[in-house]
Amino acid sequence: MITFGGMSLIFAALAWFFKKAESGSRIFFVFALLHLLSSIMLMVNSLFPSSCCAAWLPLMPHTNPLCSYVLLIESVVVMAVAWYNTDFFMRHEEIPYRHKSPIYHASIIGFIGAMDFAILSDNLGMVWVFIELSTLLSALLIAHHNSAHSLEATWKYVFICSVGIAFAFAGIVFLLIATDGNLDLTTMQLDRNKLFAVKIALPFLIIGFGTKAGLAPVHNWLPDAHSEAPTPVSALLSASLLNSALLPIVRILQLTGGTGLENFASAILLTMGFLSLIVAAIFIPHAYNYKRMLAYSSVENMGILAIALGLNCQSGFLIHMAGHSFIKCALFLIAGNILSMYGSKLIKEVSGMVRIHKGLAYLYLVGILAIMGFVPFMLFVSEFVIIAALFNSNKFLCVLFIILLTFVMYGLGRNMLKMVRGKSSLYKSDYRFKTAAIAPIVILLLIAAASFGAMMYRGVFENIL
Amino acid sequence: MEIFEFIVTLLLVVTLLRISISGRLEVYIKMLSLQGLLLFSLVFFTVSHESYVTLAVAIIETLLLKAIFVPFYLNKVIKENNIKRETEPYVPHIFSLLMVSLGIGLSLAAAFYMKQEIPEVKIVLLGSGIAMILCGMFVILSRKKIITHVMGYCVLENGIFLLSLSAAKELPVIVSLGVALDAFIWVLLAGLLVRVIRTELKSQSIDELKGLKN
Amino acid sequence: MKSIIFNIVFLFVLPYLMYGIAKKVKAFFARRKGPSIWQYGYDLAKLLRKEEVLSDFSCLRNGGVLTLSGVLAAAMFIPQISGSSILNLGYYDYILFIYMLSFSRFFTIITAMESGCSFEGMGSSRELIFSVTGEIALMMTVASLAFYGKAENFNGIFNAISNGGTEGLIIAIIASFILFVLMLLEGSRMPIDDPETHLELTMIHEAMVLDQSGPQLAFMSFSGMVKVYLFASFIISLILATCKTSSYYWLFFILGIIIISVIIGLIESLQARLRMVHVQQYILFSAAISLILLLSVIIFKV
Amino acid sequence: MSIWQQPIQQVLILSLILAAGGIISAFFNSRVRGRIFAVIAGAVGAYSTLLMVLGIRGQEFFEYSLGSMNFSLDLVGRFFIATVGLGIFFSALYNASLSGNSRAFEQKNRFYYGSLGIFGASMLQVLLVKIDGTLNSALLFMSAWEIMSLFSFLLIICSDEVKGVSGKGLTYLLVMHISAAFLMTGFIAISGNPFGGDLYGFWALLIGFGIKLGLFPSHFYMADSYETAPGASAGLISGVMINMAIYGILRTFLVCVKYAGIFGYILLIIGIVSALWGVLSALAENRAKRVLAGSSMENMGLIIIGVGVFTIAEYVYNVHTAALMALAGVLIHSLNHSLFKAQLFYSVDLIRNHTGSTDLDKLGGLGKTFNNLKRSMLLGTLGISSLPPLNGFIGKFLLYASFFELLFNVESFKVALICVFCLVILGTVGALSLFVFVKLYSMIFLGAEREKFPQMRKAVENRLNSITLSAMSLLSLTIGVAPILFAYNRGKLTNVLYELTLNAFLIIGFSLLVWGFRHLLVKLNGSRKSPTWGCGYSNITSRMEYTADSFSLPLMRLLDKIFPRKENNEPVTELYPADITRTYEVRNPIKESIDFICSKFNDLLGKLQFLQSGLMQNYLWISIIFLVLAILYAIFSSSTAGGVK
Repeated sequence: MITFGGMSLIFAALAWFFKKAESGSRIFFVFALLHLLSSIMLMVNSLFPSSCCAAWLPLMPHTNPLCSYVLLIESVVVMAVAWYNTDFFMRHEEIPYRHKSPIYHASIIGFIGAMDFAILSDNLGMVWVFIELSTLLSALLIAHHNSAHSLEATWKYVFICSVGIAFAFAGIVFLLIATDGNLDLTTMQLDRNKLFAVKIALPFLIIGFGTKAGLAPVHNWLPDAHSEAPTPVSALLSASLLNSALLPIVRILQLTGGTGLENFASAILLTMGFLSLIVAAIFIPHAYNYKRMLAYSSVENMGILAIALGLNCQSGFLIHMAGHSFIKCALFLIAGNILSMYGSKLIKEVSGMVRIHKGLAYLYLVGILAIMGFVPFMLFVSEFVIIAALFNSNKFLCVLFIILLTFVMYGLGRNMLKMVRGKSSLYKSDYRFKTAAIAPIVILLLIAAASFGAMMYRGVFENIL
Repeated sequence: MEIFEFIVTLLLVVTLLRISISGRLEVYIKMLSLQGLLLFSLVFFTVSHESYVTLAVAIIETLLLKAIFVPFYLNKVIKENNIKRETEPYVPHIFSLLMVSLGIGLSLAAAFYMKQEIPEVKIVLLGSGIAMILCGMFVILSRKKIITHVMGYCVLENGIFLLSLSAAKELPVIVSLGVALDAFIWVLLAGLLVRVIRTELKSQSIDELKGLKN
Repeated sequence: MKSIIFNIVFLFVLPYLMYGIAKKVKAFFARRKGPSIWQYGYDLAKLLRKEEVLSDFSCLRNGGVLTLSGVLAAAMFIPQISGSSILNLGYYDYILFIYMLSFSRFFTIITAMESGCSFEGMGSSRELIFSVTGEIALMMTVASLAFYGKAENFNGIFNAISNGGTEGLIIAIIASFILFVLMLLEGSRMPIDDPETHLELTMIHEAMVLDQSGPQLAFMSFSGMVKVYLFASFIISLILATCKTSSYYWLFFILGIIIISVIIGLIESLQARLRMVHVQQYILFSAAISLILLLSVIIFKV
Repeated sequence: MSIWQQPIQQVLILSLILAAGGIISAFFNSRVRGRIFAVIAGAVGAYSTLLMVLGIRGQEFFEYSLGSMNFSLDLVGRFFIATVGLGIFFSALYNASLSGNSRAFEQKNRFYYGSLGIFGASMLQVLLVKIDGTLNSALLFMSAWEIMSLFSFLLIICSDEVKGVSGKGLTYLLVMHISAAFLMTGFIAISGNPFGGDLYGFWALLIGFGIKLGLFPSHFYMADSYETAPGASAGLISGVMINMAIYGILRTFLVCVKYAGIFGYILLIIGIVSALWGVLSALAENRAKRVLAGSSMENMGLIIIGVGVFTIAEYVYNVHTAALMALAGVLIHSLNHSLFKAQLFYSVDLIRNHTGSTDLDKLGGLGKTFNNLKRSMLLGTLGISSLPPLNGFIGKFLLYASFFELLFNVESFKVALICVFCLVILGTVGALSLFVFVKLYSMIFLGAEREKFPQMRKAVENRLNSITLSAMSLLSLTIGVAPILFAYNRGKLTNVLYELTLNAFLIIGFSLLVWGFRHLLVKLNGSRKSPTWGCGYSNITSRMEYTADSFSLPLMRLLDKIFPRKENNEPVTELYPADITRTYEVRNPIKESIDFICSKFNDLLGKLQFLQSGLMQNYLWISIIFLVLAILYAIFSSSTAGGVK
């Protein structure tokens, strides 16, 4: 944990120091590379404790596989975003903001460092502190363009998330009472007779961290923040920040395993999951802005993750989290390319992409089909597993789940076809994208497809971790 | 020590009532600094400090941060952006007073209800902590100017700090230091945002911040 | 081998003989002498010698050929004059019989539509609609007869009826009534369609051959005659199966053919044509009777 | 055993070759690409038919497992592999023959070949997966199934129709998703105890496969999606992909026997209703592709009747001869159906390319310009209306035979009534399909030209597509004439098939005989052409010809309630209007009601937009209310000491 923290602090300072945009993005790229390497080593270390890298990482304590899994997903996403970022500031619409590049790069590296701490640290208090810190740092990023809309989005993002997290702290306090003072997640023990305090703490914790994870009744900041932020930031936000906010809930649920409280916790999670599916079903078909549509699809997928948690279906949860992060990050990067090509975020003004830039149009088609949960990608496997779990527990919920998924699919499909087909609203432009803009998307989709193949080969229904 | 705690929490509740009545920003800031002082006194006298480090952290957090720095910074922000003094609430003051007192009554009742369930919690502190949280939320929800939202959030922070005191279990030093650091950065960021919103959107109230709807 | 030659010879003689007898009966009722019973044969021979005139629009010139070949193939399965069919196949030859008839119907309509004139279109659309309702009746009858005798081919059916006693008699009578109606439908005889009418708007079968000439016309009219002959032989074999005549079978068969053509002639001279809507009801009436036949078979059998 | 004894590996390699071929051929220009992929697909098609023919000899059952994925192959699988192989080959060959130089055509062609290869590969995968009731096999089957329906969606999307493609494509995708959802829940339900399986599992699987087949209640999407799909892919989807659902039903019913008995009767009922509805809707339609879509529904209804008879004969009364006949009928009919349905779609598409419309009221008299097409389509029409010499008759005859077998061997009142009733339905559906396809054929090729098409070029047919279409019709003729190759030593089935071969030779012999006789007479007396006589009309114009609508009007008037017709004709304004166009189209009441429900639901959701109101205070209010509710729930539920559910 110290290596990650130290690394992010040094690189943040470096980025702050260099004024030019190219150097800032290059530093960020190097940081991402190191981050990926160390998280791979951490993952190997946590799965096979006595392996070779243990010697390499003296400062790396042995963490449980779940946290290193989430960290690995986050570092892959960071790598893709960093590679995309190298070309981001060279684009024509980013020229007026080049002077803000040092703040931008410093806060993005700090933001990633805060997320690493939030994922890795064992003490629930520290997890809370770093999630609060990541909120504040990402607020700076969202306000990067400081247009009217992005400022409003930042204000709402900061405010709703801080209020939510304050409630989470109240939950931690109640939890403190139950575990008489010990907040270390790995060694925490809930004694039997103080269950009532835990029962009061759970709603606070789940709804507190749920606001940060974008679950339904408290999700309203997510569409504004993710659609107004610059492309790399919105990709990072929706691919890794939501997962890191969901992680504490998972670890707390692992604690309440035996105490007969899990029905209560799963009841809340299931309601929040289905509420977010309903919200997505309401807003996606009527979305007027494709980045907002993608943000609502993040709300939907977080809802599916909450349902998987509520059903305690572990393999479905893990596959879906990874699948959603990779594909959603790829989709937001594609949306960034569309924005820089068409210059407008409205679905009405973007049409006939097939005629303008065939490669991007096919990528967008494949990306939307992937997020819908079609086959060659991971989400199909996880949805199958979750439907299997749902079917065994409660048939009515399973039917509701499928109907809501169909509505979301209808909305995504309709908007995507409107943008891809038809006469092009743009004059004949020979818009050329650099490799840095296209390569990360292709690699992310390939990872999703490859892991689908691995799932198929390995068979999903034996337990994984 | 029981009586001292009781008096301090009583004073805290009075500051809450004062905030809910007044419409002027200076009163809000004064009340915030008063709350910081009271919290400092509570921490300083009641909690038994084994090592000097926890005592130093407590002092920094309550006295320096909540009592001195935050009111000073808020004053500076109000003067720079020459924000009008009026807080233009959605509902008349009498109604907000009624609501806050109802909140206080409810939270104390809830605290007593929880007495049988969790014996070793300081009930009075718990009740007033919940009351401060409710009042902070009410201030955010019922005022139009965004600077009052910042102050409402600070009241909420104080309420949560009081709640952690009521648990009578000492938070680890790093965690309380982290909480203080977060509150500090939060206020700085809020001030920065208020100034930027003022320059970009030329407004101070929430009405201009309604653009993003479906 | 002798019975096969016997069958084929009479196959090419009896059909136009039936039409001739019917014409003779009509003449008798109109108190005039009427043409000789072999007149239709002479017409066919005349047509075969004439030059063939095709319309400009025609592109498939062999419609008539395939119609006749379909009907001749259907003739292979029905037991005719010699008591047994020419090609007695073992399994479900009644289904083959039905589908050969629809094969020839397919090509009559193709040749009709080729000429591109509105009367042919009208005739073929009517022909198709009536054949759909006719198909219901035919299939129901064949299925119930087969179910009665648990027979996989025509001979099986007739053997079952012959040793079925009174049950067999009742079934044979009901079935022959339905088949008589279907015969009139296939050959487009009087109650369904007037062969001698000159009003194109009312024609069904004649409208389809309006534009044919020479050998094609001969083939198509001869195939109409053969269809009537086949259904007649089906009825007669049913009736003869009930009264166990073994010797002189062919004599009784020819007698039956004459009686049926006399009945056709009687109907044509005594009854006017049904209106177009009533024709459909008439055929559905026969389908209803076939339903009664089925129920009776089930009562006897199960 | 070496690779050659292992048919499953061979088929896996075949599917890899197909997928790779599709992707590689996408990189060449359109002229070369078509031929390359056609050659690859040809090899795959030939090999798969070889597999089927060899397979008929032996009844072996092959197993193979790769990691956790286990595959299996038996006779039923081989038939469908042959269908896929042939279908892909002919579709590729036909598409290679299309020529176009516009940029859009180039792009579409590249997209088409890419997805065609993977489409074929996914269908082969679907056939290989071993369905043994475990969740893993269900997941593998569903993933192959989803790839297939996804690529069929892509094949539909790359159509050159002007408007409405995205809407219809999207409806198709959503319907496929719903069917996949049913299949998923069905598999999960029967995966509980594979050979028992509760009733819900059966119903879900039946509905899932039924939606894919386009059986009665879920047929509304078929006409639209087949009309927008480009000719080559419409033929492929309606010919080959639908059979996968047949394979699915057969495979799942072979695995779970407990409820198979009851489901036999349900299948019969659904089969009858969809066969009748399909043929009547084909009769009502007046656009060629919609007619073919209706006839797909009809043929699938017939095959489902066959499957129903098979389940009843096998699991309820175990009359093995009837079951064998029914299974043979189902397999042969699905193979034949894919052949002549694809051929008809390609011919209609060829006409559409040259005349620009598939509306039967506009086409007519094309027999002269499309010489080869006229002959091959005649054979195709004979096949689809299942008349003797062609292969359609074989499948239908076996269905008849299985009903008769069942009728003779079972002594129960109920079965006798059902069998005779089904026989009558088969007969009427046969007569009606004759009606439909005579109308289709005569409206396109025969009579006079109803409308002049300016852009119709004289040199209409190039050599390749006439070869493709005549090859398909000759293949179906050979299957029709020699069904004996299907019967190895199958007892009664062999005799029946031997009899069918004899019957086919009979009809061909008679035709040649009479044709020779006519040829002799024409040589003697000569033959000449003159304008149509038409009972004394001075000059027959094409406007006097019988149109498609009037051809089927008498029967359609009876069914006005089921197939209402919407007359959209312009209001007459002047006293003597120059020319009034009266067009009508057949309304599909089920589709309209579903669209109505969906739009109502959409507006309802639209009204809920106010939730994202933009004002931050509202959001905070919602979160506080939810928090308070959760805590109250926590307090009140605590009295039950944790047991909440």
